[in-house]
Amino acid sequence: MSDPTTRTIAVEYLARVEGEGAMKVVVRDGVVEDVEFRIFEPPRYFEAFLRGRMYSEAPDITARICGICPVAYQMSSVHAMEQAFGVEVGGQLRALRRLLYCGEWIESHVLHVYLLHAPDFLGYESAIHMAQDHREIVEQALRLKKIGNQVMTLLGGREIHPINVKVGGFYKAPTRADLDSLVEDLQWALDASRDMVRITAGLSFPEIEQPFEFVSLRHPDEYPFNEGRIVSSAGLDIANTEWNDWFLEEHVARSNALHSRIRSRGSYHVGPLARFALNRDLLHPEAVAAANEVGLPAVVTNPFRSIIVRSVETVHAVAEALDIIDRYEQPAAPAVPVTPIAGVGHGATEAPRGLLYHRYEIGGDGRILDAQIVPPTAQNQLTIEQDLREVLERNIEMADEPLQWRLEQTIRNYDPCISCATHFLRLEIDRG
Amino acid sequence: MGRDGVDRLISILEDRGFTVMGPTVRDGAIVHGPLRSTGDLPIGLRDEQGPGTYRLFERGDDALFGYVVGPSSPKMNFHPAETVLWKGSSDLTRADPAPEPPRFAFIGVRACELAAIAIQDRVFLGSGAVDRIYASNRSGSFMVAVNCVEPGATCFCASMDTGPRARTGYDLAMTEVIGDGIHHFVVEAGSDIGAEVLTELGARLAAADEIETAERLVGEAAGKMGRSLDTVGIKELLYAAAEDPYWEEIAARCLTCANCTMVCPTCFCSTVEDRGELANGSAERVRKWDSCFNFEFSLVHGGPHRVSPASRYRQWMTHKLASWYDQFDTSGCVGCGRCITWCPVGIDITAEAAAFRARGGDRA
Amino acid sequence: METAADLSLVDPMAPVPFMVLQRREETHDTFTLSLEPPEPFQFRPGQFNMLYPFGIGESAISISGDPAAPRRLVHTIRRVGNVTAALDRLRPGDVVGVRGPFGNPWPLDEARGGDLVFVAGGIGLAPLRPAIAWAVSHRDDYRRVVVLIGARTPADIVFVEQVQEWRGQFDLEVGVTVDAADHAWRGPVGVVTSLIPGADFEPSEALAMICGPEIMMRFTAAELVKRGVTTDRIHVSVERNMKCGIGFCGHCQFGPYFVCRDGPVFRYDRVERLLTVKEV
Amino acid sequence: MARPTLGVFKFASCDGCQLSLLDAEDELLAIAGEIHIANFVEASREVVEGPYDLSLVEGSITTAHDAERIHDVREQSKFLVTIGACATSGGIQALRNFANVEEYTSIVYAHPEYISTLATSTAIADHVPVDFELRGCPINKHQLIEVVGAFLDRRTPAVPTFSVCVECKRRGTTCIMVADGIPCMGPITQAGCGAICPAYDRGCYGCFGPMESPNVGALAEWWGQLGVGRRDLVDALRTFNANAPAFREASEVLLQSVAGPTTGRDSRRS
Ligand SMILES: Cc1cc2nc3c(=O)[nH]c(=O)nc-3n(C[C@H](O)[C@H](O)[C@H](O)COP(=O)(O)OP(=O)(O)OC[C@H]3O[C@@H](n4cnc5c(N)ncnc54)[C@H](O)[C@@H]3O)c2cc1C
Ligand code: SF4
Ligand code: SF4
Ligand code: SF4
Repeated sequence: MSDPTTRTIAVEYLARVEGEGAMKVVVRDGVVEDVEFRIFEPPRYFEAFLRGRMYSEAPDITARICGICPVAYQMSSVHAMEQAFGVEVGGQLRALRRLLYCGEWIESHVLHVYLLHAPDFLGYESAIHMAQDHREIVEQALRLKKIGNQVMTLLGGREIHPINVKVGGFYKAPTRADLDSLVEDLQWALDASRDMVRITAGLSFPEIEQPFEFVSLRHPDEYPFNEGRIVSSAGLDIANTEWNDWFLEEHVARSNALHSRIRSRGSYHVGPLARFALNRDLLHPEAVAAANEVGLPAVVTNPFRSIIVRSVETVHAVAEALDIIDRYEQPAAPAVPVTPIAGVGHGATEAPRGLLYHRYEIGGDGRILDAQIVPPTAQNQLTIEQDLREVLERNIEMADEPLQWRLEQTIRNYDPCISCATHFLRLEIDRG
Repeated sequence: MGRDGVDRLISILEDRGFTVMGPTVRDGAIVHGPLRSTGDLPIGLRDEQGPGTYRLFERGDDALFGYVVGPSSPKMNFHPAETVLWKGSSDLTRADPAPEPPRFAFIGVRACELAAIAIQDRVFLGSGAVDRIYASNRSGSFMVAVNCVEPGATCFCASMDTGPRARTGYDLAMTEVIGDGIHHFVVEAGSDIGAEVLTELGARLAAADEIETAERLVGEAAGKMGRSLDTVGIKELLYAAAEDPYWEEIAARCLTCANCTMVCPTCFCSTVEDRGELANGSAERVRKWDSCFNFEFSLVHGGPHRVSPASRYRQWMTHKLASWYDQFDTSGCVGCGRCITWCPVGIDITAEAAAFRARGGDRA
Repeated sequence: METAADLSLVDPMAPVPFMVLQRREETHDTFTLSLEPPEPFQFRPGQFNMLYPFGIGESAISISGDPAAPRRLVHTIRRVGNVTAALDRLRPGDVVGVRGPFGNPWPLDEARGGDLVFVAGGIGLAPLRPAIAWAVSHRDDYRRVVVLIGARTPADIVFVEQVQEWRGQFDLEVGVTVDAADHAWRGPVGVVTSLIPGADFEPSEALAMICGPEIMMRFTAAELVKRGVTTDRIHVSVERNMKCGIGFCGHCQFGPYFVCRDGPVFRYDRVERLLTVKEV
Repeated sequence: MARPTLGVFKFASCDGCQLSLLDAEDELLAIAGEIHIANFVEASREVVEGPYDLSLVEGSITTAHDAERIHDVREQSKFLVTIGACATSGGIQALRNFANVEEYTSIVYAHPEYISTLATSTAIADHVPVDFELRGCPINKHQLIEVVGAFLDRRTPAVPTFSVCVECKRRGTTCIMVADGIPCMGPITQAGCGAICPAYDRGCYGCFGPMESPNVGALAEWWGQLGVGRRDLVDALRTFNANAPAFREASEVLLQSVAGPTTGRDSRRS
């Protein structure tokens, strides 16, 4: 029916991403005409209904934006509130927050690497299909993922939407013995995560190098989770309070998510590749060793190789979790006291899939006057489209079915959390 | 004997192979936990209880047992909240091993708790069938009672005739005497094995005046109960009140949350959940505490028998204070006050009983 | 406590495997299972068992067979939920767990020398059948024996052949009525209570046993009282939620009673008031 | 006999509830052995056409398109189980039901005209018949496994509807409302989570929705005595299960008693 010089490929639902969305590419006469990564998530209006709520509710409410990385939302929100109120959470409480984040990183990275992304490289529809041929790998993956979940469950009460995080710290701090119960599993996990680096480094990757501007947190002493300045590979170096001076969110017609760009520069890339490129010197020695063993360069610009970097970060998270537990002493109180005052607070932390920024304006009664939330997938949206264009151009001769798969894989390089960005992804390749 | 005597008692019981349990502080309340020494006891603490409230305070002395009962009771060990009843394969071959009797020794058990245990003994051991889980947990247990000298604000054991003095069901009973520079325990044996342990303790014989003081303190305690419940004709009173609209008034306050039944040391009701991996040919039946406040409790095909909160509260209170007499020849309430303290909205069984009595008077 | 309970005793909560011998359809939603007990199964009419289809759950089910046939345990079951549906899936050769027998029987001894009146509503005939069987096989112990059966429609009558058989017996008065008739129905139409005024028994000497829905039992009792049967000579079988069958679980409490131990068969004068108070 | 098929469907939600299936690390492969995961987009590219023997539906209905789509899902599903607060009560996004959506849209999006949405977020059962509802924000994975297992074995799932307090006491937690005066929604909230919050020294915030016979008024009264203001009470009822009838109605009653007949958050701002 269609013009012989045009082809149309349509995919209703993009699989193995968190949330649902659509993609549409238009190729006319062999030339890529348009690439759209569309997010159709029905709006859920978090920023709106946060208005009028107590500051203390923000960690639990914003967690519900995303079931995959609730800890990230809890962390960005508590840091923003603490900044607004001039509260410092240090010492063991700060360490416990990092530990909780380690748990989420392990869980989320392993989920993505083995259950969502690896099947693309190995040509399986899903990890369950993959398990038919690679049962041990999938079993190891599930066990490793479970250990991440155990860290979150012990510290947070449950793995999804943990209940123990509050502005000022925690509701209840674990005992030393509680944490010690994790050590044996985490030691196993250290080996398993090293294997993960080896296994992912052994995959074959499409050739593509992208001129990304990487953006991530940078902290003087630690690989970034909770705190630090916002830096970029193009020289940006700002405090989180300056976010809106540099970053811009745009609302475009094709998407229910807001797209971010750096003012007067354009797209940028957040996530493991960015963190790795900007903080490699701060990785845990175990992670550095694992990266070196497989010869990972200091900066990785092939987005497909993000799967290796995610694995390296998993080693980091496991190793750091062990260190934190090793040095743990139960704090005298599970939280520092918090008195709300009128003001503005910013929080930027590193969700597994990249920088997550929150900003709140709080009234003197502790109620939220205004909220702004910028999730990682929204920030990567333009970059994903650029990758899609590049991959499409390089593979324009590919048949529809493998091409479609390759394009899906390109999106999955970003572990996109469309639930965060808002949901519903549909892929259409219009070669019309 | 002094505090060191209690420590000796703990180690003697340990040596005899008992798992020694007693009051300990956890999460701001005194609950039963493992005891290794008197250091694990809530030394120098007292509890202040009221309807729906419980707080711990310093006493200003070193009393080991200067508080009354908390939310837990030995029921948690004898009739656990959750336990596997049966486990087996599809041909119904049993796969769970016979239970290993754990042999608990409880230190610091109050008279009301002994009375409650006696009631559960009757339920699980003494009315025909024998419950093997209860029997196993209960068998060979050793009870060290503490006579109450400072009853709490929600206590009413004196009116239920179960305390403050432990009368039966103990192996050893102690009275703690503290003040005026004195701090000692007057101990008596209530069983042969108790006497044996007492001998092993090697405590000196109490002087007549020491016994007298201890007696006096316990005797006075009966007059210091924070609450009371008039049991005269209570069964007939409540049976007659079955259709009293006053149940609705209680129901307006009652959350039907089941807390009172969970903390009550005599409540014994349970449900059974079936779990299985039928594909693997194995299944188990798990018994869990249940409550007459839950819908499913009275569910039959077509719906629960007791839907209205009023009917569920009525079932509970009538069972405790009336039908228990018909079933087990005793009250179902021992006057420990837990249901008053641990009701999240402070509904008070003694006050409600009094309300029915007042209304019964009107009716008559 | 010094007396260690003897744990080697049979665990009353452990299901014993019985093999299904036969299954027959009674009505569209009711079926009868015959089970083979590992050893002869003694019970008294009116008692029940807890049946356990493996892994699904337990249900209290009355014994509906002949007490004189201890090698064949019979249960008649209406499919209303998941456990009864699982029982419905059992086929000859399958295994089902049995605990029992539990509960109080019908007072057949006490009735000796007098008249017997059985009144059944729907599947309520199941727990009465062993008693009727007993009466038939001990016919000389009783004077008149009356069996009155009510069902919603002719298709809901259980034990049709057996009822036919009883009808054919000269020393048994059998009345069957339905709430709603079909073309083929030749018998009376109406609730079962309507059969009572005309039934042939001597009220002062009769002992009545009723089983059916609670409301039906109350109306039937009232009708019997009208005929002059005193409430202490009327017996009903009560149903409550039940988890254990031996008074541990507390679910079956019915006023001061445990239905599993003190019932299911109750003397009517003892429960009459309870049956009228809402939500007991 | 062929393995039964499973479909997992998503509406407006955070994905957390369906993630619970992937979080069942110990059981996932066994479940996949017993049931054919035929349509689970979050986990697999493979989409086998319906009908499905068992469907798990996550998320609430917030758009006209979804209001249509749920009927398709229902038609393709022999046994439909809704999972999570969004699907069973409308979720946190049902807070819009108490407010003006256009105003909300303009707060979040620069070009509100690009957004098409319904004025309400509603439970799946408000649109199609549902065979079983599994509560929680998020659901408890053990309960999910129980529901799937019970479905496979044709058994009634052990998912009680009584209060969180029952689980709280069974696990031996000291009641924090009684012992610490911390406001707790446990007495009016359905069990299922394992009574986590009180075990972590915080009050239950009701994420499993109303229990079988919630006496919200009586608890609110008590919370008042603990020092909780009306507005905070309303907020406590209006979180992840704000649109569950028992919570919604109680919150409306509370609002009226404080601000006269007006409703909506604007009245509370004044
Ligand atoms: C003493 C006694 C004798 C009985 N005799 C028979 C009989 O001969 N034939 C027959 O078909 N039925 C009989 N019943 C009723 C039968 O026990 C229930 O219909 C059955 O338990 C329903 O289980 P279900 O899982 O199929 O139904 P669901 O409705 O799914 O029941 C769920 C749960 O509720 C409880 N339950 C539901 N209905 C009843 C009920 N009526 N009684 C007790 N518990 C219930 C059970 O514990 C069951 O596990 C008797 C009940 C009692 C108490
Ligand atoms: S009814 Fe209340 S006072 Fe009586 S024994 Fe039970 S918990 Fe204690
Ligand atoms: S802490 Fe909350 S859930 Fe637990 S018993 Fe108390 S009121 Fe109930
Ligand atoms: S205690 Fe309440 S808020 Fe906490 S997880 Fe359970 S249901 Fe949710």
